[in-house]
Amino acid sequence: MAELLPGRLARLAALTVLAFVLMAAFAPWVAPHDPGATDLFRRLQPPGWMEEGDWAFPLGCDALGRDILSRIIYGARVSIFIGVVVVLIATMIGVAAGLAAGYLRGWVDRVISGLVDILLGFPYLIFAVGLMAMMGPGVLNMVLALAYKEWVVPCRVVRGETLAARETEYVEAARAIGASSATIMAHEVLPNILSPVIVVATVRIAQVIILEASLSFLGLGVQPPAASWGSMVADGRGYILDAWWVSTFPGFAILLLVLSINVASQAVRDALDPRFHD
Amino acid sequence: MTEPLLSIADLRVAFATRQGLVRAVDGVSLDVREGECLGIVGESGSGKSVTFAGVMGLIRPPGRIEGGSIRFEGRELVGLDPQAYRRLRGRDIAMTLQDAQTSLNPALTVGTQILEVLLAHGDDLPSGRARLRAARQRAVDMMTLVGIPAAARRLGDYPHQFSGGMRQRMMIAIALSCRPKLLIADEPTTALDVTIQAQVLELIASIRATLGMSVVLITHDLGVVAEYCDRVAVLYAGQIVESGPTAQVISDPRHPYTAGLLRSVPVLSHLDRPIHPIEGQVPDLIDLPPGCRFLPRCPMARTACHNPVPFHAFAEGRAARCVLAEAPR
Amino acid sequence: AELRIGFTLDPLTLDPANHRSRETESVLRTMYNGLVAHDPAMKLVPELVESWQWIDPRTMEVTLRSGVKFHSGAPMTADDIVYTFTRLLTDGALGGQTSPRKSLLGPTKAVVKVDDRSVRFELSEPWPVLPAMLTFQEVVSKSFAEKAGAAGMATQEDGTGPFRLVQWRRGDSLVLERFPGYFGGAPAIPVAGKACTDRVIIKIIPENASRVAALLAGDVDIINELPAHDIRNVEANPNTRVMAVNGTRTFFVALNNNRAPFNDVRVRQAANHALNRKLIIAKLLNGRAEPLNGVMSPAAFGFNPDLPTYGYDVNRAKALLAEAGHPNGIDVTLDADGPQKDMAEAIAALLTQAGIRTKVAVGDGSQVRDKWAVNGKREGDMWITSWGNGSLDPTDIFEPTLATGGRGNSAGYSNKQVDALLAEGGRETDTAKRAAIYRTAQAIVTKEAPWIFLWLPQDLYGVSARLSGWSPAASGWLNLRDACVQ
Amino acid sequence: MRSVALLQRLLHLVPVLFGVTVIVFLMMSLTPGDPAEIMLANQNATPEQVASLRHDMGLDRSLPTRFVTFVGHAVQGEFGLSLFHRRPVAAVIAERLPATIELSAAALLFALFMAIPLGVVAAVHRGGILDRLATVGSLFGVSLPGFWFGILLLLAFAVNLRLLPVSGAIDFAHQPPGLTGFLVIDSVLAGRMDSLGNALAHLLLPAITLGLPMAAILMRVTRASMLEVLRQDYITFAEAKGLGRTRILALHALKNALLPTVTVAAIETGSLLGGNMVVETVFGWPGLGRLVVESIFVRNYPLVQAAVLLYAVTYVLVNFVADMLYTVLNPRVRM
Amino acid sequence: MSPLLDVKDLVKHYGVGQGLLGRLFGAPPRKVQALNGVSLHVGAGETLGLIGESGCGKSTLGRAILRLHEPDSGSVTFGGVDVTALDTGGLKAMRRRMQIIFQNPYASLNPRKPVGEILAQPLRLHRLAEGAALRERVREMLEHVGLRAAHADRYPHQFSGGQRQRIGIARALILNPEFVVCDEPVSALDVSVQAQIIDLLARLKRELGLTYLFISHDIAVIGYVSDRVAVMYLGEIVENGPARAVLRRPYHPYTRALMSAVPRVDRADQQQERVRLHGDLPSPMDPPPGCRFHTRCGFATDLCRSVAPLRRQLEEDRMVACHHFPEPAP
Ligand SMILES: Nc1ncnc2c1ncn2[C@@H]1O[C@H](COP(=O)(O)OP(=O)(O)OP(=O)(O)O)[C@@H](O)[C@H]1O
Ligand SMILES: Nc1ncnc2c1ncn2[C@@H]1O[C@H](COP(=O)(O)OP(=O)(O)OP(=O)(O)O)[C@@H](O)[C@H]1O
Ligand SMILES: [Mg+2]
Ligand SMILES: [Mg+2]
Repeated sequence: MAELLPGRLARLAALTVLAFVLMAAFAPWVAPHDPGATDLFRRLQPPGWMEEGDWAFPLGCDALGRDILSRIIYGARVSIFIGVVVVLIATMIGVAAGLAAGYLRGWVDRVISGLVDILLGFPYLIFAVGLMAMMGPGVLNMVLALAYKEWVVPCRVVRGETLAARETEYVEAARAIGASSATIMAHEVLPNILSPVIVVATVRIAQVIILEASLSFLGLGVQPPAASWGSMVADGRGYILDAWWVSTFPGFAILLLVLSINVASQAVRDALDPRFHD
Repeated sequence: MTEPLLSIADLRVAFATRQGLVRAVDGVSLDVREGECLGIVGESGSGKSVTFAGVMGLIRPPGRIEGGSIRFEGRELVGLDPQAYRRLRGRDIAMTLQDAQTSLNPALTVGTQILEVLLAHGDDLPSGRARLRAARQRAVDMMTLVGIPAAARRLGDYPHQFSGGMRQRMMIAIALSCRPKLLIADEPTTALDVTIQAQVLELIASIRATLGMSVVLITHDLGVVAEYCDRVAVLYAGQIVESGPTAQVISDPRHPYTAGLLRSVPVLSHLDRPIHPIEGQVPDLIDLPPGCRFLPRCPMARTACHNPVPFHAFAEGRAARCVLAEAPR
Repeated sequence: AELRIGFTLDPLTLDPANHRSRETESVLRTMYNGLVAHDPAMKLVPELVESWQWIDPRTMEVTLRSGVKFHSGAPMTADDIVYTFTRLLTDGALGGQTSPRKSLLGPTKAVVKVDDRSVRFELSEPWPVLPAMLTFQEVVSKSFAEKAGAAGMATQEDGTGPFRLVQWRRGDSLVLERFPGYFGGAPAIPVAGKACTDRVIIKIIPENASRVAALLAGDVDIINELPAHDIRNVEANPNTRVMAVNGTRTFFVALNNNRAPFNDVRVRQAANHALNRKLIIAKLLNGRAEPLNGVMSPAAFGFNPDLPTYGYDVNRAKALLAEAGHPNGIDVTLDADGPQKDMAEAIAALLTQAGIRTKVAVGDGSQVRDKWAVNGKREGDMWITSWGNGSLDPTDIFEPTLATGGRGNSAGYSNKQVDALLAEGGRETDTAKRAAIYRTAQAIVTKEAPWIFLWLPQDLYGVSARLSGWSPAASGWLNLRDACVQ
Repeated sequence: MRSVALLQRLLHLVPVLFGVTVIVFLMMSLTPGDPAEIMLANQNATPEQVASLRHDMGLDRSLPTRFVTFVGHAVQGEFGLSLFHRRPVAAVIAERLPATIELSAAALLFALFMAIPLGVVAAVHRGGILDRLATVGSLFGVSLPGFWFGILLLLAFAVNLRLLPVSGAIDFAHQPPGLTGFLVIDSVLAGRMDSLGNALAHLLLPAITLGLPMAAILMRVTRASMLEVLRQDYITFAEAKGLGRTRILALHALKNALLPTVTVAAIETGSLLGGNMVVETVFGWPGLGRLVVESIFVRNYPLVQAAVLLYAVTYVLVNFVADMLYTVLNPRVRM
Repeated sequence: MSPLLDVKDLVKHYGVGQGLLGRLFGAPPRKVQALNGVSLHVGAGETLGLIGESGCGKSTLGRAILRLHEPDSGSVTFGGVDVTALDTGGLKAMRRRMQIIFQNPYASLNPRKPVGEILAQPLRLHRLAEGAALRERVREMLEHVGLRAAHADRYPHQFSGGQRQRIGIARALILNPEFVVCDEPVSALDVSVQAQIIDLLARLKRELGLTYLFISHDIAVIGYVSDRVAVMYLGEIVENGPARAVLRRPYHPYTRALMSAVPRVDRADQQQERVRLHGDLPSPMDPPPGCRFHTRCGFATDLCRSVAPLRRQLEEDRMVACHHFPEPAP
């Protein structure tokens, strides 16, 4: 894989991700305008380089005359926050559940695996849509709706790895010297399954960002005036004929961030886990 | 004296890896004569498989034949065009791989896997409808020959339905189905239990007698060589360190590695005899110094050993890569 | 010739009795007729009847037109009329369900046959708007409805309209063809006669951009709900043009009259002054709306043209706020559902400039509606909403939205005097007196400003140059009979 | 032995389906808002009317009782009334289903036909230009937000270039007689080439939008498993047997390499089913996905409930079928 | 004198994936009969060699003795303590006295831990040392097994197979156990390195007074290291006794076959008459009735096919389980 994705590309991707994170963190300082400031006189104003454009609003304005660039910058907060928090919660739950199921086996495994099987029975987006329909829109609800199912991903990975690890001779050796189950899970199994967990987590952040955007696009996402990239694309959809920039730029932001995460995580995977080498 | 069936001269194979160039085979020369059984011994990683993968034309990138020649029946194989090579493989030279468990395709029936060689190479089979029937018959004969009972019924079975020993036999049956002139058996018994190992080795010996072919038997067990091979070549770190008639090499090893090997394994009939380990470990094949590769572990090392040591004949039929080879010990 | 229409929504059902959806009604009217219809000027004209007369304030008799045939070929009779309305009025008549349109018939008790051509509507109390309300009910064939049952009615039709259904691909399109036996429609409407085109295809294109694109590409000849910002594109295209009609839907921001801060009339007035309606109409609606100072459409019965105007005046607004004890302004929330999101944000931004610092909370339609339901908790501050008035009669908008406890009185407005006037107007049969009553009521309401009065938008359509003879109707019906394409 | 294994897997479906049903039921039962009131909204309904509707809809009973009724009805394919269509949910869904199935199938086919050959070629020419292109392409594929990409495609091919239709599943002039409800099949059955062409033209963009992420993932899986398989001893042995390259790749390698592809394809149908909602919304596709989205906004919960359950059951069954297919392809698990 | 380790009738069956259906319909449980009533004893300071073909249950026995796998029945008595009856605490204490060395030097060391940590862990766990004392003990142990103190900071993958096996040995011995199960400690190693490890184990035994259960499938290695040998076939011990005696004069036909199957370097010593076994090892899931060896035995009679042979206790602490002992049929 190293030859396929040159290190330069991976570094560029990592820098892009970093740039997005910084942009989100320092949004108030970075954004040229208040993302919520409407100015009906700038309604659907084209990007700076176009005729009628104004470089003060480099990417143009939306239907209410709000600066698209500023909204994208603030939107990064929502996307990154949800992506990271959901995956963080899911990973903590998933690792604990997966370790318990894989190492303790027995009824613990049956209960957890049963739950996992049931949740796996739902297509992800459908499940999230159902939950959002039930709980109503909002960032917190979105985090919950996604995390309810997301933990299954690390859980399955961890359980599988744990099942494999528990049969290894080094785990047996730890038992032979009298280590308890808890000690073994924490000191022998966990460090060895961490790499795949990290690899999976990075990829999942990208996927969760897309899911969040999809939900927002369907109108089940964050509440206005807070902007999420998905809802910005949805907002602009109606103006696609005469103001393509309204949904094109936020969509491109999603693509850029998600792609960068994916490229960077490919590099992480190459570095961390020789088993993923193709 | 007639030309040997297979003649390898100064073969070099290297693999480009991230860590550097691995010179897996570094100047190997050996002959296989018509009808003989040549044993190749060496520890894991010494280059046994790679040498004969070279013979089969199966070195894949990042590996590359860097030099030397391989002549089979007088024909040069290095650089042979792929089509011609393909016709040679399986028909004139056959090879069984180290691990029978993984060398049969799990998704295809054993029948398919043996019939396809026959159909690919069986020029002597009739054409048309009769061809398949003839091929089937020959497949069944071959399987019966290697001792698979009720062979006709088992054609439709999948490899996982066979035991380890039977899979090894099946692989031999496939390899032999076109009556090759040379069989390369790469560690046919390593994965098997001793009792099964004995069955398989005896099978190869008896088929060799029946079909009159040459056999290269790759192993890391000197005992196997002693019992089944006419001549032996000992590999160490990508080079042949000693070769000669089996009995002579075993009773009078001239390379300290061969000698060390012999002294480091317990022998059932002389359990009181102490064993003497060879100290140290096999060198890394990357960035080797020019001198003798056994030097760091050799009890008899001397300054001359730091220079390249040629592989040279020191007696009729015997050769070694050691400055002290001429002196019996 | 074939007429193609890009339409926003699939009909929910083909059963005229079993829906409460404006779009469904629009589509159904191409296949069905009512007893009464609107002419282009929104005047009531007889359609399936020749005339109607009030026998007394509680009884109205209609005389049926003769020679009207259902698509099945059966002639329309008084029994069909009685059946149609009995089906609407009787609980559980739709295979166990009760028609959701029952309430549109107000105090109608029964519909009885007098003779083959006469039918009487019997009311439990005087209800002068009955003829106007009859425009909302399509007549079905008794024999067909009995045969098809509730399930069959939902997916098949047997109307008297200019077109009959050929095929309905759910969510995708309806194909209609000219009904040769069509009686010609209301004679009062010009160019009465058979439909002009052989076939009509109503293609369901919910996406605004797609619908406009289809028009621009020449795929369709008419699209409804042309977004205001696409007017430019349609006008720029030589093959398409924009058509508009004043709508019947009044937009307003309901202020919670029962709760601080909007329980103070001065604050409500301040809000009205604070909003630059002209700017929003110009920018967001491309000028395609009429600002309102009260509840009624200018085209409606009893409209009061002399209502005072709340002019855009930030200082006045601030002064009123200060007077009401909010010198530093107020913080409020504006509820909106998805489609009103943009509008709500624009309004909020403008209000905020005048010291009414407004946050927008977007919820899905029914959630917000629940929140503002009359008998619900009504815990919001403001809600941007609208109320349709297809009949253009005050009973249909004034009463529900502003009478105490009215089903659409989300502002929680309650004024004894207004209640009394509305009750009186509902009973009054003398038209001039009735109009006067409503004018008075409008004046009171406008002064008390229970809402921020917004506007009455035009219904915008995009049509192709191939199209002739068609004009949009304020009722929102498609009225395709006259539409011709080259 | 095989039928026992099959039965065993089928039995495993029971608890999963039960759990799925419980979750769907709870999801919608715990949703705020009273379906009876929603149904009677705008109708001047009296509290008594609401109460009687509640009773008719069974909403006045306890949660467990309602669950039992729900399951009982669901098993018979009954999901109550669609609040807005005022017709049985099952009937409303059934009308929309063929379009969704057709779109999903087209997307699946697109994904498979893209992914498998590309994956194989990329693996065989590992590190080559095609491999690099495919790798970069697949990274894009998994990173593209479908709803946005769909809009761009629409803008480019339908609006600006006018090469393809903007919306819907077919134009009326080309409407084939409705035999099965599947336009492509109907066109073929009726021998209407024009219909077929028109239907395919409508299908093209939505199917690509929907299938692209799946194609990207499957391509990576196929490539990786192909690389893995090509490393195996049995491939070397097949070469040692002197077999032709084509036979080795197409038979020896692909038959093994497709195993993970099948499994992942089944798992990825989940994103296909979910993606339906988005893609149908963008392309005005007359399918179930769009209906669900619309229903959520009018809180037509019986329909949402039934559709979510239907999606989940379909998904579980697809994975079950894939399991079976896996068994057929992989003799090792055949016992 | 009672032996240090006494194993009586140890049974261990592994249940294999039976599935919901099997459980529902009460299908006969499918079990791998890995240990089927194994008895043996090891005296203090002695090495018992255990030999048998792959899958016959050698590792299972080693693990069952340490209760790494819970035996189904039977008893293990170690130094007078019934190991099978110990509770968690007792077992932990017992771990200090009984240890194990694994076959695979690549899988038996946690790849994420430096060697020093691997060796320190047992000491910490049993609170035997900390701080400088702990480091000193680790250093001492490393040197004991022929490694250097500097190696403590390296990770397992930086070592060769033989070195890793030394680390494994160090880990087992750092608790000063009395008894060590060596589960094929040299099988995965190159021939030239095997001897190093065998030597090391012999030296440590001498110096520390250890007792070994030494498992191998290489009969020559077993013969070389053992005081006594036990021959295992399909979960049962078929012969056992002093190493010299058993290997010089094997009684059981299986032991004989095993010995004659070994290829020898010294051709001259080859036996004239070879006992060749036919067929494969039967599946431990349904072992043959009667004598488990009868399917491959050249001397099998009807008796062997139906009745399991008794374990005969013979002179000089030998045991054989064969109907035809002392005189095998011709
Ligand atoms: N594809 C490869 N890439 C890099 N190095 C390789 C590759 N194949 C073989 N080698 C190296 O070549 C050397 C010789 O390997 P070879 O397989 O011939 O050993 P062998 O003698 O057959 O050993 P064994 O007894 O384990 O089979 C080894 O050091 C190995 O690391
Ligand atoms: N955890 C387990 N679950 C199920 N079966 C097992 C398990 N461990 C071992 N077995 C089975 O028990 C039998 C005995 O296994 P064991 O590992 O004891 O054999 P062994 O003599 O050590 O073989 P080898 O020489 O291959 O190490 C084998 O058939 C094996 O497949
Ligand atoms: Mg090899
Ligand atoms: Mg073992």
